[in-house]
Amino acid sequence: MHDTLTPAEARDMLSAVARHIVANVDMLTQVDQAIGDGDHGIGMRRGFSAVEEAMAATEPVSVATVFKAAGTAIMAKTGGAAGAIFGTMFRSGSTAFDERTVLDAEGFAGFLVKGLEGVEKRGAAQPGQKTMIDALAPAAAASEAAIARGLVDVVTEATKAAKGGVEATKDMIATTGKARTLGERSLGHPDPGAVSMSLILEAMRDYIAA
Amino acid sequence: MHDTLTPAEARDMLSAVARHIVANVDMLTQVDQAIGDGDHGIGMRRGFSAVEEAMAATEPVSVATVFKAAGTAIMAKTGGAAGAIFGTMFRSGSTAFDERTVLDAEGFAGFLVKGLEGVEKRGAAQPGQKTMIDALAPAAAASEAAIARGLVDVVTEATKAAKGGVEATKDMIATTGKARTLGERSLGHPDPGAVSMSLILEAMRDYIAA
Amino acid sequence: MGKPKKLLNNPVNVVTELIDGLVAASGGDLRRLDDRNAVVRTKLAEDKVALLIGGGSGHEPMFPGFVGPNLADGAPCGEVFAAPTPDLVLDTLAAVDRGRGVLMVYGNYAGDNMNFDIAAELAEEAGIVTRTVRVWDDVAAAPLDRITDRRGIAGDFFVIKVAGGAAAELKDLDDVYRVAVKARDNTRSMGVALAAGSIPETGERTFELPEDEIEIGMGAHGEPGIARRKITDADAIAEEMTDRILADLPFSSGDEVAVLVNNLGATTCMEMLIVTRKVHQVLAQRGISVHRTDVGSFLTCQEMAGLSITLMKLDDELKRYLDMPAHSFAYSRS
Amino acid sequence: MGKPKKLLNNPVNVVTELIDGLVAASGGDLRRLDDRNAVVRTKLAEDKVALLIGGGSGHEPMFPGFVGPNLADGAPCGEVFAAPTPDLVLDTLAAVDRGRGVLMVYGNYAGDNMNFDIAAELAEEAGIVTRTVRVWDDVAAAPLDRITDRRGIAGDFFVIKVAGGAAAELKDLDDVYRVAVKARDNTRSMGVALAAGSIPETGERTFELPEDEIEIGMGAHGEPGIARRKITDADAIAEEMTDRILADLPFSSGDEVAVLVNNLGATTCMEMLIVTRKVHQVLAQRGISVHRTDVGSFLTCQEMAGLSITLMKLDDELKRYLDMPAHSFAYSRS
Ligand SMILES: Nc1ncnc2c1ncn2[C@@H]1O[C@H](COP(=O)(O)OP(=O)(O)O)[C@@H](O)[C@H]1O
Ligand SMILES: Nc1ncnc2c1ncn2[C@@H]1O[C@H](COP(=O)(O)OP(=O)(O)O)[C@@H](O)[C@H]1O
Ligand SMILES: [Mg+2]
Ligand SMILES: [Mg+2]
Ligand SMILES: [Mg+2]
Ligand SMILES: [Mg+2]
Repeated sequence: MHDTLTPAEARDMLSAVARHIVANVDMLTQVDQAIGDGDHGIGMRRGFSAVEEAMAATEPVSVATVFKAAGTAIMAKTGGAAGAIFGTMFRSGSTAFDERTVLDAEGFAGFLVKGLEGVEKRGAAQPGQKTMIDALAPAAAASEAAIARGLVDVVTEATKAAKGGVEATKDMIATTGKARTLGERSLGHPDPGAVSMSLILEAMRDYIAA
Repeated sequence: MHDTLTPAEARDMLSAVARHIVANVDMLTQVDQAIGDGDHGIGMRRGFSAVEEAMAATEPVSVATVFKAAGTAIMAKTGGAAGAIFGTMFRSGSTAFDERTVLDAEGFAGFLVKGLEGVEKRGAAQPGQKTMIDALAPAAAASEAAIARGLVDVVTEATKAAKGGVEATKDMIATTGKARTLGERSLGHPDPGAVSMSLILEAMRDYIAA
Repeated sequence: MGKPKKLLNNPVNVVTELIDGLVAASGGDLRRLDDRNAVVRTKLAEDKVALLIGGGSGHEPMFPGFVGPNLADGAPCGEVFAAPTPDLVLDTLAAVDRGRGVLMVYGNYAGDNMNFDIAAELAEEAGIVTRTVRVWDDVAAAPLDRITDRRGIAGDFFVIKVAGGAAAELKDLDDVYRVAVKARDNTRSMGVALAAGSIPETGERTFELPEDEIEIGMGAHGEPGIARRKITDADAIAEEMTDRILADLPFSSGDEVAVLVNNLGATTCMEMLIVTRKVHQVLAQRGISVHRTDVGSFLTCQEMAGLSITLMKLDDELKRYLDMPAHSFAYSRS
Repeated sequence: MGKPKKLLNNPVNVVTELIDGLVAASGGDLRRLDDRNAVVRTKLAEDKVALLIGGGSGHEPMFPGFVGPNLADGAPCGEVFAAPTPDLVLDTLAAVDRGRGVLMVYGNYAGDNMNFDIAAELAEEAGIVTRTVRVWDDVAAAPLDRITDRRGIAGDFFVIKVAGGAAAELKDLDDVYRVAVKARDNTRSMGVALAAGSIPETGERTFELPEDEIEIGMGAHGEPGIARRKITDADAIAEEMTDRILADLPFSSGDEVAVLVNNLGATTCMEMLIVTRKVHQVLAQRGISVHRTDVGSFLTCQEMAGLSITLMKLDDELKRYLDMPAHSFAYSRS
């Protein structure tokens, strides 16, 4: 159980996130096969293998530094929509830590909120369009509402909300990304990027709550 | 039972030959699939459909005329090795009838002998190379040996010998045509052209012996 | 259908290796950008608006096969079906810029749009001027009133050909941009898929089609089209596709067009020609004249079986740049 | 594997329809010979040795796709996998002859040899002089001491290209013949098949290969090769094929060659490039320099998956004709 994370712990947590994503790439690819072009898992493997390497190579000077390094690695190695989106999420989100020496409840909520802002600006998608935003937006809202209860609760609520968001994407018709022409055929399948978003939060929660 | 055929009967017989080939094209294609390029049946259908049309359009001026017309139709419509070979067989073979007003035992044997000569000249293949020659050569020899016994025996013996020749091709390794690189893999399969040769004689026998 | 059999080495390296092959085949005309997955012309004209094209790999010969004289100057290549990363795009931009700015032409996909946009922002910071033309020719992807939601498929070919010609002749980036936009806006395509392609790294096909069904309007990564149906005559399918394309722009009697019939991968040349024949028949019936026809594999989706039909409505300016000689791996005309 | 799905109309008419498509795509450069399945250049040079090529269909774009300036003047097209009939060859001969005689170039198959020979005999009676060059480039088809038993595969491409150039420049049939024979004698190929093509009229594949096996040396109609084996790395296969080709002529260190990597139908451009890369690496290791490289679908076997590698050893004369500009459906270079 961590009430706050030091920069070094934040770095360890991001390594754990990377390993969790890499462990789930086959599932992510399958999800993308159902409604996209079937490459989400292999793209995330490129990006998050790079995150693991970047974490090993990054001095934990500050929380912002390690989150930004993760985002830069994702952006540089993933490719595709996911690379731009998750790269942007981490890079934009990292600015929430600029003034902080540790990762705390408020900082974590700020990370999700700033990350969401960045993603919306970059991809111009709205909630309800069956993207990772449908996991990230409820997670950001839930985390803000839980700030007073501390970091563990913030990340636990965010993860729950993201999972709910993933479930909700099954009932959405995609209107952006490669799934958008599926129309009603996209119903019943979750959005791959939303699943990834939820996995990222899950791994963070497991680290923080452990 | 015919001891001789008039030119009109010869024409009818060739129509019957054409129908018999057309009725067996799927089998011929399958045989070619095993050791060739799988088109022998469809080629023979083109050629012998043309024979049927040519017979309908040909005045039975002489036996030579109708056999030559059949050969010309085969040559013009079949394509592939079979078109050149069976076209040549009928056209060269037809010269055996040049001096004859009816098709008799001697004429029939002469047709096979001249046909064989023409085919060997055209394709430069020898007996034993797993071609239609391995049906035609024994048929020609058997028909010559039976001349004294009359037309029905000539064609009956020729047909038997051709069938034996087809069986014999199963034990031959192809050294010409599309099967030649099969080497030992061509063993066990009959030669498609030999099967066609045997079908042609079978239909002639059925007409003459009927 | 089973997993497709392929001649590959480690599938993680396909993009690197195919670029090696492309550079080798070019006989010195192309080079790799350092050790990156990007292709650049060896001899760049000194004073020229640069044309940069690119996108995910797996669609060969698109995009790197269109780098050459009077075509593109460089192409960053993403992994299979994944847009190239911003830094790769940026480095290729920097390599091809001759100080007159860079026109970027690519297919309209979320991943490409975002990655090229990020690169363009970084380029601006570095003092490189860029303009962007996204190709959205696939009429099956969205209705006309949401044309910017459509994906780019084989229409890339015409836009690149015209933009390449314009970039070779016109000295002003805005001018080249204007011509490329005109080419894009006059181009419409539709595809049909008979069987799926696969992703080398997973070995999995990108979709499944029943033995006797085809999908009209399917996209270049196997994105769903507008109708799945029993396979029928080539003529019926070609006529339906052509008519949908014609109705969209719309093209009308008296128009002059360029025709492209593009092989999505595994379709036989025989089928391509049979469809080409029908497209010409339909156009003749509708009073539309054909200026030129290209038939071949230009934008593929691995071993997907199927094809797409593209029409570009021409005016004198488009004709001029379309007809310019050009030379590259994928396309060469004197 | 199931029956392949194809975009066809009545499969009996495929050859007629594909020629319609080819003529339409040519924009007036080609015409059909009356209502026959043969393609002829619309504008034949007035005073020129004619080049006639041809064979069975199903290998598109070979042969009719190579009719054009500095290439062939006409091509009679047989039915799928069946040599054209003598009268069709004869009529095409008569259509292309400009009084300087006709060189016939085609693949060495029993059916083609006999039908073209009969046509040549009939042509002679009609006062048309012909010479024949049979292409037998497939080193897998027979040992070197029985070279005339070998079949013609993608090596047709080089022989046609060189003969087309020579026929455009040299005024004497014997001279053109000499150059074409030289091209043929310096050309060696080998193929590898991963999956079978099919015959449209039967819908049947021409052979069956187990899911994990390939056949080295398979011919352009699915004729057996020299070894069936488990599929391995592209590099290992490409190296084995290249080495067998090199040993056959033999090619040796210091030689200069032209390289052709030919797609048998359904293989991805990505695989083609990966193999091209390896062929170049092997040649460099063996001290052989590459003058030019062509990669594409030139002689196919319907939707067969696989490819062939061809090398032609060059001298100045062969280079001259190989490098001449040319234009046709299948091949265009300035
Ligand atoms: N405009 C966008 N905004 C937010 N997320 C997006 C956007 N476009 C795509 N995505 C996300 O990207 C995911 C697809 O990622 P991936 O499969 O790696 O890329 P690609 O679509 O290029 O193949 C989608 O599931 C979706 O969550
Ligand atoms: N040189 C030859 N002499 C005699 N018959 C031949 C010769 N070459 C081929 N054939 C016959 O032709 C048959 C093949 O005919 P077909 O399949 O129609 O032609 P292709 O081999 O052109 O596909 C063979 O089975 C063989 O009997
Ligand atoms: Mg994807
Ligand atoms: Mg055959
Ligand atoms: Mg993708
Ligand atoms: Mg054949």
